[in-house]
Amino acid sequence: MAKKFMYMNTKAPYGTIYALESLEVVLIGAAFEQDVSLAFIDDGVYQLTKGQNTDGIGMKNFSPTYSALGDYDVNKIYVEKESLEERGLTLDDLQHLTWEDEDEDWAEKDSIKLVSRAELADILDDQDVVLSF
Amino acid sequence: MAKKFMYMNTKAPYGTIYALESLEVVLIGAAFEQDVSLAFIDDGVYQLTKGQNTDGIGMKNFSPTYSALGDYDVNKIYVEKESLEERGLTLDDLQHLTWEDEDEDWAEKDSIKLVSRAELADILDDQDVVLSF
Amino acid sequence: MKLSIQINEGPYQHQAADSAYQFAKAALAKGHEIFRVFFYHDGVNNATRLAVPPQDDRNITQQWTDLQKEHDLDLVVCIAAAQRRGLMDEDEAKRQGKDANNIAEGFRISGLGQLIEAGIESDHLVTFGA
Amino acid sequence: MKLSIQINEGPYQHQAADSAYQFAKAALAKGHEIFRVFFYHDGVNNATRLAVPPQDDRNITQQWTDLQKEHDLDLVVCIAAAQRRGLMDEDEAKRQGKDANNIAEGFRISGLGQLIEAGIESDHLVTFGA
Amino acid sequence: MTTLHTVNKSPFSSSALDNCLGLAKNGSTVLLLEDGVYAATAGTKSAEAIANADGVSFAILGPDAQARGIEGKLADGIKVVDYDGFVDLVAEHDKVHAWL
Amino acid sequence: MTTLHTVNKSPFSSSALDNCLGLAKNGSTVLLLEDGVYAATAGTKSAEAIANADGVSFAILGPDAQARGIEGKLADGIKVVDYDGFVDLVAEHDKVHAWL
Repeated sequence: MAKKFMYMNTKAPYGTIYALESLEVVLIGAAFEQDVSLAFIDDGVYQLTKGQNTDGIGMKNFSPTYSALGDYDVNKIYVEKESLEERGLTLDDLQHLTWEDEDEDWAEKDSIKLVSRAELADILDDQDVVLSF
Repeated sequence: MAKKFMYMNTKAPYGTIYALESLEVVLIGAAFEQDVSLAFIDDGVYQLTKGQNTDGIGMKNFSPTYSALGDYDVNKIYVEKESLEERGLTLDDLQHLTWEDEDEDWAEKDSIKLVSRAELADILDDQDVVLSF
Repeated sequence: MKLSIQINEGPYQHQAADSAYQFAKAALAKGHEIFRVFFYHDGVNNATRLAVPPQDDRNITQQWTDLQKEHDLDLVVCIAAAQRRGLMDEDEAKRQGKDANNIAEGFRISGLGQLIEAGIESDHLVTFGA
Repeated sequence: MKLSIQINEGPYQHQAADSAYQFAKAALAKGHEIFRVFFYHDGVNNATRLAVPPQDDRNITQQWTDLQKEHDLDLVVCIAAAQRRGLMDEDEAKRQGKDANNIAEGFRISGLGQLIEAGIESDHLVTFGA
Repeated sequence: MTTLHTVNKSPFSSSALDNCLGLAKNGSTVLLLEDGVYAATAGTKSAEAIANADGVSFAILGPDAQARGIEGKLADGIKVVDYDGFVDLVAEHDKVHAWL
Repeated sequence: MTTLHTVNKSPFSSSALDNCLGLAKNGSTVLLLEDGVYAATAGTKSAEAIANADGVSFAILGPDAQARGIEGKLADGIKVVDYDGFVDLVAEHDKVHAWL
């Protein structure tokens, strides 16, 4: 039986490597056919900002990879509302991530779900394995 | 002319190595006959707590080294009052660090000075070099 | 129970590596099974055999090597993280044209799939990091 | 002005190593002198020649080695921090009875006194860390 | 499901404990270890937040509190465990969530 | 003496900016870099704290703000510099204090 895997992202991109190496785990993990979710809270919400351009810092811009997650059947992406608001951001500041639902004639659907802290607590409660980054 | 060197300690001991490796710099630096001060703010104040006992965690207890600082003529140790209070601590919870004043017939004097944030700001302002740990 | 352990930080810099070791030792002493210890991020640096800590301090890599021998532990170093940080075994050194290798006895280098597998196969994945 | 730079974190894990490099490059381009770059704490891990980062990513150690060559930089790796973390040159490997060494071209291993000296001799010590 | 949350950062310099308390459900346990143990010091804001976290149990890793010299300063009512007790807590819960 | 303070941590998860603002004297400059740049995002508590820090100047490292996709969201009145400007700021002050 598939386990519920939650990737919990709490850190900003570039300042530390956790965001990038978390994404590497998610991509590898997608091949294992488990029930995968990603959560972004605290500074983790910064990972999803639009318009990242790393030309000036000499580091690799890995933000385009998030838009490929849908192709890997990773489409449950939870962003905590409180974390976003505290940072002066809205959903419009984040990338628009989508996936195509095979069961509904490949209809394009949003991958990101904005959830309250209380809703996220319930989602977390339901997981079998939490990977923290 | 001697420069004023300030070692600024902001991190707790054991959780990370910064406190221990800061102390290693201070001991080596003492041989250079500069004007040395140490400041402890934020979680850095935890470095000076009394009664540290690392037997249970398998790490080296380096807290006795602080009491040797006086012998190295390191006797300006500033602890920020606000940081200490926020953590529910008082000077009594810290080691009693002393030094012997050659100019006053080796009178034993306190090395730790409890200073307010405003006082510490003035002390910092006066430094030539700040080493951050 | 069947446990796996993930270690995300290097030796000495963070206590995470020490906590993981103490936890692993206690779990084994209580008769629990450790399916795998997975070293990720800077955690791969725990696997170097070139460290020479002060004589009055613990040798973190040696502790793992000894525990591995005693309990036949599966100590896996993530290859992607290891390549970035300069940890390699003999085979990898050959493949990459490097003139030296530095991995300690008892550790093996493998892919991230080993972490996912540990999550699937174990009752609990316990993570130590910063 | 005469600058020295202190780097406290390892490559890739923290941006500190990258920021320090970008800063050093800009300072040199503006004609400033860099008296010394001192690698401390996990910063010593920047000096490994065994890293093999992904081809589309920067090679942080190589960047320092190249900058060292071009500007005859003094790149000093703290010996106490390096011993704990498994960074060593050929001499140190011999002394410690180790069968390999891993330090990259352009770096030298020396004591903490070099950091204090950098603080004394430089107009500014700029620290990059976590 | 029941969760064992682990927090290894000081609440004074990191958001880890806040994140944990914001998302821990009733019936879960929070284990404070490494620099996380400072959160249980009597008379602090974090100790108050812990006391007010209804329905969540707290434990602290004794060896880490002793290393830091604060085992005599802990707020009342927090269970102290050693590494054996840490292992038992893992076994007693359905999963472990490390708040890094 | 004049000090250039550098802050490279997010104000939402670290105490580094608070430490810095608590101890920075009038006439000093704070440079936000790496994850420290988030502090200058308009509409946040940290941006308010920055606006209220009378007598202290602020600068932000542009390349770090661009990398993080927030250069269009910065609060008004903060000077944006590149690495060249960072070097100039170091030269213009008597010392550099890194808040780690």
